[in-house]
Amino acid sequence: MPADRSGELITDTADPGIPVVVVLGCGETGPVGADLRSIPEMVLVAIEAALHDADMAWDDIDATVTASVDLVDGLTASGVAVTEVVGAVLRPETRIAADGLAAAIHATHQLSAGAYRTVLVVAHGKASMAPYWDLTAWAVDPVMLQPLGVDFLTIAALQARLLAGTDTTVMHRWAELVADRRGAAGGGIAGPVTVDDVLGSIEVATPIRAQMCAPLGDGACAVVLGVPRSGSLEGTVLISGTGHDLSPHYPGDGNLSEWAGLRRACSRAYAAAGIDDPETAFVVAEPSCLFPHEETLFVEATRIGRSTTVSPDGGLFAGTAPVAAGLSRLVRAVRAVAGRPGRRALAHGTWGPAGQGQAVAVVEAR
Amino acid sequence: MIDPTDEPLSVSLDMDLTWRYAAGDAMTRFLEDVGRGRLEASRCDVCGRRYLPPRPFCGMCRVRIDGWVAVEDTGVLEAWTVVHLPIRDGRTGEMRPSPYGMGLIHLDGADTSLNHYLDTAEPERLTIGARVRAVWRRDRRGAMDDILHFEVLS
Amino acid sequence: MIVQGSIRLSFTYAAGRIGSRFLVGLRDSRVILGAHCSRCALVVCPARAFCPVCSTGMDDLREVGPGGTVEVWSTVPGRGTYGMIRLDGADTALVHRLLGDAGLWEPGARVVARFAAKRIGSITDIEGFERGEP
Amino acid sequence: MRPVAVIGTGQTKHAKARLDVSQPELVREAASAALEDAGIRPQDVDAVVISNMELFEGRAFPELWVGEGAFAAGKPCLKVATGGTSGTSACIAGFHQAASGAFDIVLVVGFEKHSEGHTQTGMALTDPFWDRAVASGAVGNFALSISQYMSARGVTEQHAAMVAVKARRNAANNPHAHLQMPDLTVEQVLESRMLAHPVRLLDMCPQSDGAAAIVVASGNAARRHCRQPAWVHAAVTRHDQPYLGDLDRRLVTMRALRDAARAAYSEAAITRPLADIDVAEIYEPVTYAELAWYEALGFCEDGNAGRLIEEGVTGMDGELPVNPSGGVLSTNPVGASGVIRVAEISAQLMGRAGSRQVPGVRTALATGYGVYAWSDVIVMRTEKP
Repeated sequence: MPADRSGELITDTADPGIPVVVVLGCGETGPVGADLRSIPEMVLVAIEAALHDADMAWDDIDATVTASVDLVDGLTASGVAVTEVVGAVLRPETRIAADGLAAAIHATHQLSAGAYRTVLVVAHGKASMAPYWDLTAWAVDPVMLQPLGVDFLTIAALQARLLAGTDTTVMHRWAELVADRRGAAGGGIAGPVTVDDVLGSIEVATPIRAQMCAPLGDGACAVVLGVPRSGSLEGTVLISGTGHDLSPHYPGDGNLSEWAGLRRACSRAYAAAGIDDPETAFVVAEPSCLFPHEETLFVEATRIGRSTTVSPDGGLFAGTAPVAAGLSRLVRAVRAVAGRPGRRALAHGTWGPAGQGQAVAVVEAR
Repeated sequence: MIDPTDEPLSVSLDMDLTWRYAAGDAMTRFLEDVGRGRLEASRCDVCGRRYLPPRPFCGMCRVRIDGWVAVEDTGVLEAWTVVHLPIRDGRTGEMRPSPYGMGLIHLDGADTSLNHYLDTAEPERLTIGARVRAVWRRDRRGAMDDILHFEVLS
Repeated sequence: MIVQGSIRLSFTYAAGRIGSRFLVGLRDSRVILGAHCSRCALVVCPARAFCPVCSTGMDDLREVGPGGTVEVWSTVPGRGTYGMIRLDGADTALVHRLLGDAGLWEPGARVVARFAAKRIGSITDIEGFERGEP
Repeated sequence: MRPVAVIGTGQTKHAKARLDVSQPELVREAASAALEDAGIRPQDVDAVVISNMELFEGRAFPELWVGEGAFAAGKPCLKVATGGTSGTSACIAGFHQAASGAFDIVLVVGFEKHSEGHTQTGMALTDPFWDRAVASGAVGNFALSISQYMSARGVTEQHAAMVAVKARRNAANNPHAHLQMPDLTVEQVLESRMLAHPVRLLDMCPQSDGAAAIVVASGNAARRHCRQPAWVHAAVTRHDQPYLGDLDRRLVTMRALRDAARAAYSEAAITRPLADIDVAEIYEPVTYAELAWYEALGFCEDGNAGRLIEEGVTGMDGELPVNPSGGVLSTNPVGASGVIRVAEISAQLMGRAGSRQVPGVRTALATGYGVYAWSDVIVMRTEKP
């Protein structure tokens, strides 16, 4: 829908003076195993899809927030590669070096602040460029952890092991979860698997097996957010609450048994969205889980209930691109509630080892 | 409490990472042409700007670009310097010999300019506005350094 | 067209005021230090500058270990086994290598640090932890 | 944008190598100083924004390790990076977050520890199809643009040397500054080693280890915590086309900075920049850039920048003192440099700039500049907007 540029801002009844933020359009590429387009070419396709979805033109965009990570792109100041294709020449652009959902949250702050009326949020990642887990070694404490050879995968495995405890059936349940998720996606970018395939795949870090990991690929994602003026919110999807959080870094501090950061992020988002009972609040949740054990952590931290469908189209287990992951979850969450007034969905993004960085957004159809 | 030490320690770590960069349609076409000793710029149909490096999108008009236009390997020197600071070559990882000349060259037929090396055999001839020409490598492989450097025309 | 590009460079990270004291302890005295937060009454290991709970600066370092208890482990093929080890006297776990009998570690196993003969002031001055009591 | 203000600032001692502290400890020094200056406690901070050019230190997601130094554990924390404008971008992100209604107090911390890595990393990972084959690094790129600028505007090496002298002498009044050279002369600058014609060693900024922080507060919180907040009147970002050969991003043109300044002046009702602005902290990685910014920021007509420095207009006793701190030319921890600009003008507005205080500052300007054509322009005042 075109952004109406005249009239009064529609403000949130809970907090007068703060305009509501709506999702105006979404676009995605992939994810695919390897996208042979350049990063700017790939990003451009996602943006054009988002503008088309929003029925908006480039001139309707006031500002851009991009998410990219230099070491993932193998490029210094990686934002520079996309500045031109995100339409930021002689315009405001902010670059967040974290998951794309965090970029979207920053965009909602810009909009609530009254700085802009429409913001384009863009995230991209290409796991085909370099071995992703090797890169993550350069994101852990270089004094106490990195010399030992520790990366995000190692820490995720310790976390999985901790959660498994003495439960002898857990591996089977995790394998079932992965098979189900990939089945829901028609196999996704890595194809369908059976429980036996998962359990028979090679161990990459006990207890995590190769086929348990969400398959990493290439993709870009774009979302147009805005503050609507005048008229009715009917038919729109609002971002009614957001939260993000950074936990302490060192994995031995007792922070591996839960996603406490996500719990804090959710309490901020739920408060803003006026959600008292998360157990019944959402029709769909779209977590950014790379491993099956993370879904357990996600469900506990978000306190979602059985009435919430988790990852109806397979989630990241269908395939995912680094950095773009969380923004693509926002897209799925929006699509899950669009045209279903009163329904809410929860989008989630994470970065860092064992979920150290967390972001969450509540979307709500009107 | 254990005695504090004033000895500051540090930890050295070696980075050895490799990426595979997809050039994409526009840059691939351009570099393949360079390998054949030809230069082409992307041309925006709306504003007419002829862009080097080539790109998929005109940031001024915010439209896709798919036009191409031939560019000469001669042009005008817009800016020049002689760099005395040794620098690591981004592709080989080796230090590059210095001093060396660098220029911004407005190629005939383009609307942006090309940053490239300059022949510094006769440094007094490096002046803004000088006519220059590309000196091509014989063993070209489709990369920007298929042009060795630019030399000032007499 | 795909172009390959590499980076081969060395980086040197300062261990800092507290990290240096921890590393000097390993190197010179084969001692493992934790940091005590007076507000939280917590000893965290490895010693570091800020309390992970209350963010207060810490400079009260205390010897912990060298014995400890394995909380959890993971084997990475080709790289070895990593564990979280709660050292005696510490309230948090140290992430380090477990040596020997891969895949047989049970939570609660008692281990003790094995120090390298040649120590340079690095977390790897501890080669890892092996079964046993100090 | 709803009103926001800076209510406290903090900086480390900047130096060639801060071997005594780890990255988190360095960040903590600046963060603690800022909280103390603002008179608030760590638990009063609602969110944190971090600025750093992580590849210089060979890191990814640097906030994961250093976040605790910035009091970010258990709080919303994001990392912003846009080259030279990283710091000003992070400040603007902090302004937006504090104005959003979501947070009352946002701590912005920028840092760099050049001694731990390489600016060469930056070079090694430039555009793989173009610049890696034909690059000359930051100094070479500046030199190219400068040769054109000198030719077009009649600026001389002497003019540039005067900027170098002004910066390093000003820095002698700044206890945080990296290079303090109270006795530097124009002759010494002109005799310093040639790096890339016409840029000499003393024309260039140093590479520093350091951190800087500001405490940003929403309008109500600012009033509550601070008697004289530094209020934000305009915060404008403009980016430009990406390649060195793209014509309009050179010193001669600098259209992104010009456009940002135009928009910021319009928002802040500044019509005669030289008269309306009382102090400026501008991001000048090289002496010649300061001269070009005078023109782009409208301190003088194009072609008159040399006269401005000759006549001392931008000196400490001039009509518009530029960079009382000594600027980027004296201190350059890249991820912090933009935060330093905003911290310095905030301190000037709050009357807390010590021996580098300019008397009677009511309107102040800060800019950020990134080689890849990023420009930020920020206007702040003692008066609430």
